[in-house]
Amino acid sequence: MDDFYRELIIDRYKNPQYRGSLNPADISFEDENPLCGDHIHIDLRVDDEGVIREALFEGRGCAISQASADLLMEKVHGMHVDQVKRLSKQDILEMLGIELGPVRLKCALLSLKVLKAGVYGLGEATDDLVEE
Amino acid sequence: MDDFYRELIIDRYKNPQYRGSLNPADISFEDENPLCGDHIHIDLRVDDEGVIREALFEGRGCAISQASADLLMEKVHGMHVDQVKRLSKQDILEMLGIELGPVRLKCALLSLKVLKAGVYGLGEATDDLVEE
Amino acid sequence: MAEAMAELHPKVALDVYKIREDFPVLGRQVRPGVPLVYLDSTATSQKPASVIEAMNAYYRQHNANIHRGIHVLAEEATAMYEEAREKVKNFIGAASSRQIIFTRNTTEAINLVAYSWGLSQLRRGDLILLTEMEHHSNLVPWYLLAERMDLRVEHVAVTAEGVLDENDFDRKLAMGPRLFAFTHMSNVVGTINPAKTMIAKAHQAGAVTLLDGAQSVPHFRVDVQELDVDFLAFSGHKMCGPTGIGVLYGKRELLENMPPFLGGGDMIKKVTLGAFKPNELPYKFEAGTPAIAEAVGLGAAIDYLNKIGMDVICQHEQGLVRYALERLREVEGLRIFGPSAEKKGGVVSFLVDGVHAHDISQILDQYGIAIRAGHHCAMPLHEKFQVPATARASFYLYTTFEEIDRLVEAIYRVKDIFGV
Amino acid sequence: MAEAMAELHPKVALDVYKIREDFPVLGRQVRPGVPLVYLDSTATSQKPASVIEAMNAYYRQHNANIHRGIHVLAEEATAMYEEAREKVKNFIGAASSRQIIFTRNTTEAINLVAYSWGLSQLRRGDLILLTEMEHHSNLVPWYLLAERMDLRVEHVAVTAEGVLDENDFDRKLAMGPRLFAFTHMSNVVGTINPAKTMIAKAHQAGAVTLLDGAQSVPHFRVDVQELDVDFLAFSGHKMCGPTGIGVLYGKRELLENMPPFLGGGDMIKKVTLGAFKPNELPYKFEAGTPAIAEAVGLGAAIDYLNKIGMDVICQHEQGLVRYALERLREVEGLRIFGPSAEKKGGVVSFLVDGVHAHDISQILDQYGIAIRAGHHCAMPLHEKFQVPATARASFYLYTTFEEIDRLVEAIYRVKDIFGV
Ligand SMILES: Cc1ncc(COP(=O)(O)O)c(C=O)c1O
Ligand SMILES: Cc1ncc(COP(=O)(O)O)c(C=O)c1O
Repeated sequence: MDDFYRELIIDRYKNPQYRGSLNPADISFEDENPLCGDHIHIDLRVDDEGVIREALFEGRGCAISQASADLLMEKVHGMHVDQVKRLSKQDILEMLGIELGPVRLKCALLSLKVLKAGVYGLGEATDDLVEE
Repeated sequence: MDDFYRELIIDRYKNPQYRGSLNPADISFEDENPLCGDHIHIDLRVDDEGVIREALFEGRGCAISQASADLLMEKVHGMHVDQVKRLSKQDILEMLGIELGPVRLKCALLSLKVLKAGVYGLGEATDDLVEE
Repeated sequence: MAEAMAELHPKVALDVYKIREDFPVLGRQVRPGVPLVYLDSTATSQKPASVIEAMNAYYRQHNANIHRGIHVLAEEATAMYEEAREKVKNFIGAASSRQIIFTRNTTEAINLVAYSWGLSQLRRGDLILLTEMEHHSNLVPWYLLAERMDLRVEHVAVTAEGVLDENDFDRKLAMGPRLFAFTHMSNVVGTINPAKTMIAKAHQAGAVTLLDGAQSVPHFRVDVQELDVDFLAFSGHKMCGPTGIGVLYGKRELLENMPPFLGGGDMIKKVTLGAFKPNELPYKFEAGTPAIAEAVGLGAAIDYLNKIGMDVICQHEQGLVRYALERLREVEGLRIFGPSAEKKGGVVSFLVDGVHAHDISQILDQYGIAIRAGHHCAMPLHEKFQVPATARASFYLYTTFEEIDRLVEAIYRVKDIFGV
Repeated sequence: MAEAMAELHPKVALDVYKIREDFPVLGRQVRPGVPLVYLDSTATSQKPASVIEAMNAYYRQHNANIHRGIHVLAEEATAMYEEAREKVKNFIGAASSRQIIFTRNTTEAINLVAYSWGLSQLRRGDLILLTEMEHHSNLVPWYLLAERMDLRVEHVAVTAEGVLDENDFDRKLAMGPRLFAFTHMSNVVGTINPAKTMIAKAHQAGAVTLLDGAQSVPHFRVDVQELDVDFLAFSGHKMCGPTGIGVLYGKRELLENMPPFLGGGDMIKKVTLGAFKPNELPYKFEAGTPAIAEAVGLGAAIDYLNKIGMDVICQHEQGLVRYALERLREVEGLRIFGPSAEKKGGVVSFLVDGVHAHDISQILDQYGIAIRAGHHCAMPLHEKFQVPATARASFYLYTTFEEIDRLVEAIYRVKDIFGV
């Protein structure tokens, strides 16, 4: 079971590396999972080529949602926004290195949902963004 | 099974003894079972003592409903209306000499329901009149 | 009889005797020495052991409330429930499982549309078009709505043969109905309506369409995208599934724009004091703890039907109804309601001159034969035929040709007893 | 532990180990070597074999559609369905089985009242009084109705302790609500509200009362005539019964005067083209083929509960909750929501400082312990407590004191893992 709450997750939850906000930011978006109150806000700086130069998040919620956001911010540094659009559920699961039931999946995918909604410039984040 | 459709019932269905109408009648009432279209109309002549002197029915429907009505008219001839008010489901079943499931019970009890609603002077016949 | 059968129905590919072994109740004697002849599948179908077992397994190993739990049981139960939805989606050819809403039965599915779509989309004076052959479940919800909203209601006429009157349909479509709700197959006379053509016509006339699939989905392949139907309603219990579960399918855009019907747990995203935000499809329409075990059972029923094959089932029933009509036509004084075999499914309604339907059914029951007698929840159609009640024998994949022979023999006994 | 237990709860008369043998799922290992510790009965209860078997017997021997059939199966199925209604009637002390309406669940029962009684009896500007501790199922139906009819809604405040604020109740009753709908027992903090007194007060203020019995009827004796309540709603699946069945009880006069809710088969006496006449109670409110097997299962659940005895069950749970509170209070950094044991039923909601409820539940699951984490369909109450989610352990007749020990041990593991 300690497999599950791998040290990585607990560590990133307790000592996040990419917590913070950007002002001004090129892209900002936020959403919450009303089921459990998980909340994620994301700020991005994107250069003229469309490459993400800075990515920070603020949020509250469970270890999975917060660690997932922190790891995702790390991952997208230096990524092109078009690459971000192609990120999937699978990428997040690999990043976390764990298996998750449907409820926890929502926690894990919240930050990706917020990120994609921001990058696509949508008015609202929907589950379809991160479903297969 | 011929127990069930005892000759009595088929006979009274095909050759009713108390079919007809009274004009004038002291008490008239009618009702139907919408489930199957069974319909019974009853006319009674009642003397000053409250004794039923004549009882006739008109109707259409299944053998059980019609035979039951015919037998009931026979039974109440000479009965006091107060006795009629005390007639129950059990009396009808004994009169018919058969056992009946819930649907057929409604057929068998329609004439009693109509009779009692008439004798009580009710506006509407309800199942409560013939339920235990 | 077996030879005559084979001759009459050379294409029958279904091993009915093997299938019967799957249905525990079919081994029953209703009285000592009197085996059950179940000819009442239109009212409700029997259930194969696999369906009963699927629900047992759910209760014995996985039972939990769904959607919000983070424990093994809750995750398993949720997966089983959603897998059932997926099976339903595939069974009727829907584009997405978000379009599959679980209800209690056909009746609730139609009421959902009446309350949610109807109350929000219709306006005073709008016309709803129904038909004279509808089950009460596809009449009363609209009458209730019409009363509440002051709508007009028209009915496509049924001919003496028991099919919809095409000219009358055209005439009534020309009146510009907002909704055309009709049955795919009559539960009284078995008529199968040409749904695809009728839906296309109704769409041309600007109507939204609702198909009552209570009798079609269990008996032949129904593909919502091929039909292009807007709403489809059906019941699990008529298709080898359990009681307590039904389905509403709807086109995505319609469903998205409809307000919630029942309020409560699961159908919301968020609730604050005095306000709420509805959930996404299909959950928006599934308030409270759903019929979880029953969904699982319905999924198992779909697996079972798929294993046999809907086309094979349909063919078997076609054979049965052809044979039944042929045998019943021999009986003097027996009146059959409804069209000839090629226009209908496995349902035969009839009357014997001089005998009430109730009496037929009662005497048949003495021989173990279960049929229905009454108005079959279609009083307007019976009014049309000017009879208060009919006797109805109906068939399914487990019905044998011998059972039809038994039916006919018993009808002769009815005639004897009544001397007609 | 066993001695401590006996000391703490000398009156416990229920043989929980024997009872556990009646529940197949309780023998399950959720992972190899990890037995299930099911502490989620507030979400849904587990089912004894007798309930599962009663439904099996129905499907394997009697299955038929009810009320209109004249054959053995139909008569048996009808009798079984109506017998279940009779059992429900006796279980809650109703005067007549006509007052027992079968629904899918508590949620549908409440919606039925909102649509039928609400739409017909309330007028624009009327006040509905709820409480801050309601389940969404007793909030959203009223919010939907309020929106449709332009009603006002007020909520009786909950104190920091998690009980209803009496003064606020009096204040809000003085505003003259037409309806007071409230829960008998909170599904989050377990608070048991003094229903009888509150109903009497509400009646004095002229309000009709609806009691959400989803958590009370399964756990202690509820007598509708003693309470003098106008409507009572509850679910089968929380009281050892199957999914897909719930109950609405109502006072006869109220039910008689209410218009139909869902339209369709069975709820009518007569249908002609364009019009219908509703059936008598309770059928007026049961449209379409009901959840027959599920009613039979609920009947078997009531038999089971009666056999054990509701008072014994209640006492057992009282013992469990006292013990659980005691043990949990030992845990540093653990916050318990809700009142002390004598004011509540077998539900404990809590949080561990620095750990989200989801994470608690996930780690507990690794030890086979099934609890709920989230808002438990009571977001407004969580808003009041200013937490987005809580972890909830809940008990029933099959819960052991050892299971509570396991819960506490696993919570210590959570603290280890999170270093709190
Ligand atoms: C207090 C309360 N009310 C209502 C409900 C809703 O019950 P159901 O989902 O069975 O309709 C629940 C169940 O979670 C509950 O605990
Ligand atoms: C054509 C048709 N529509 C609707 C229904 C109603 O189905 P349910 O009672 O399952 O809601 C039936 C079932 O008798 C039917 O045959």
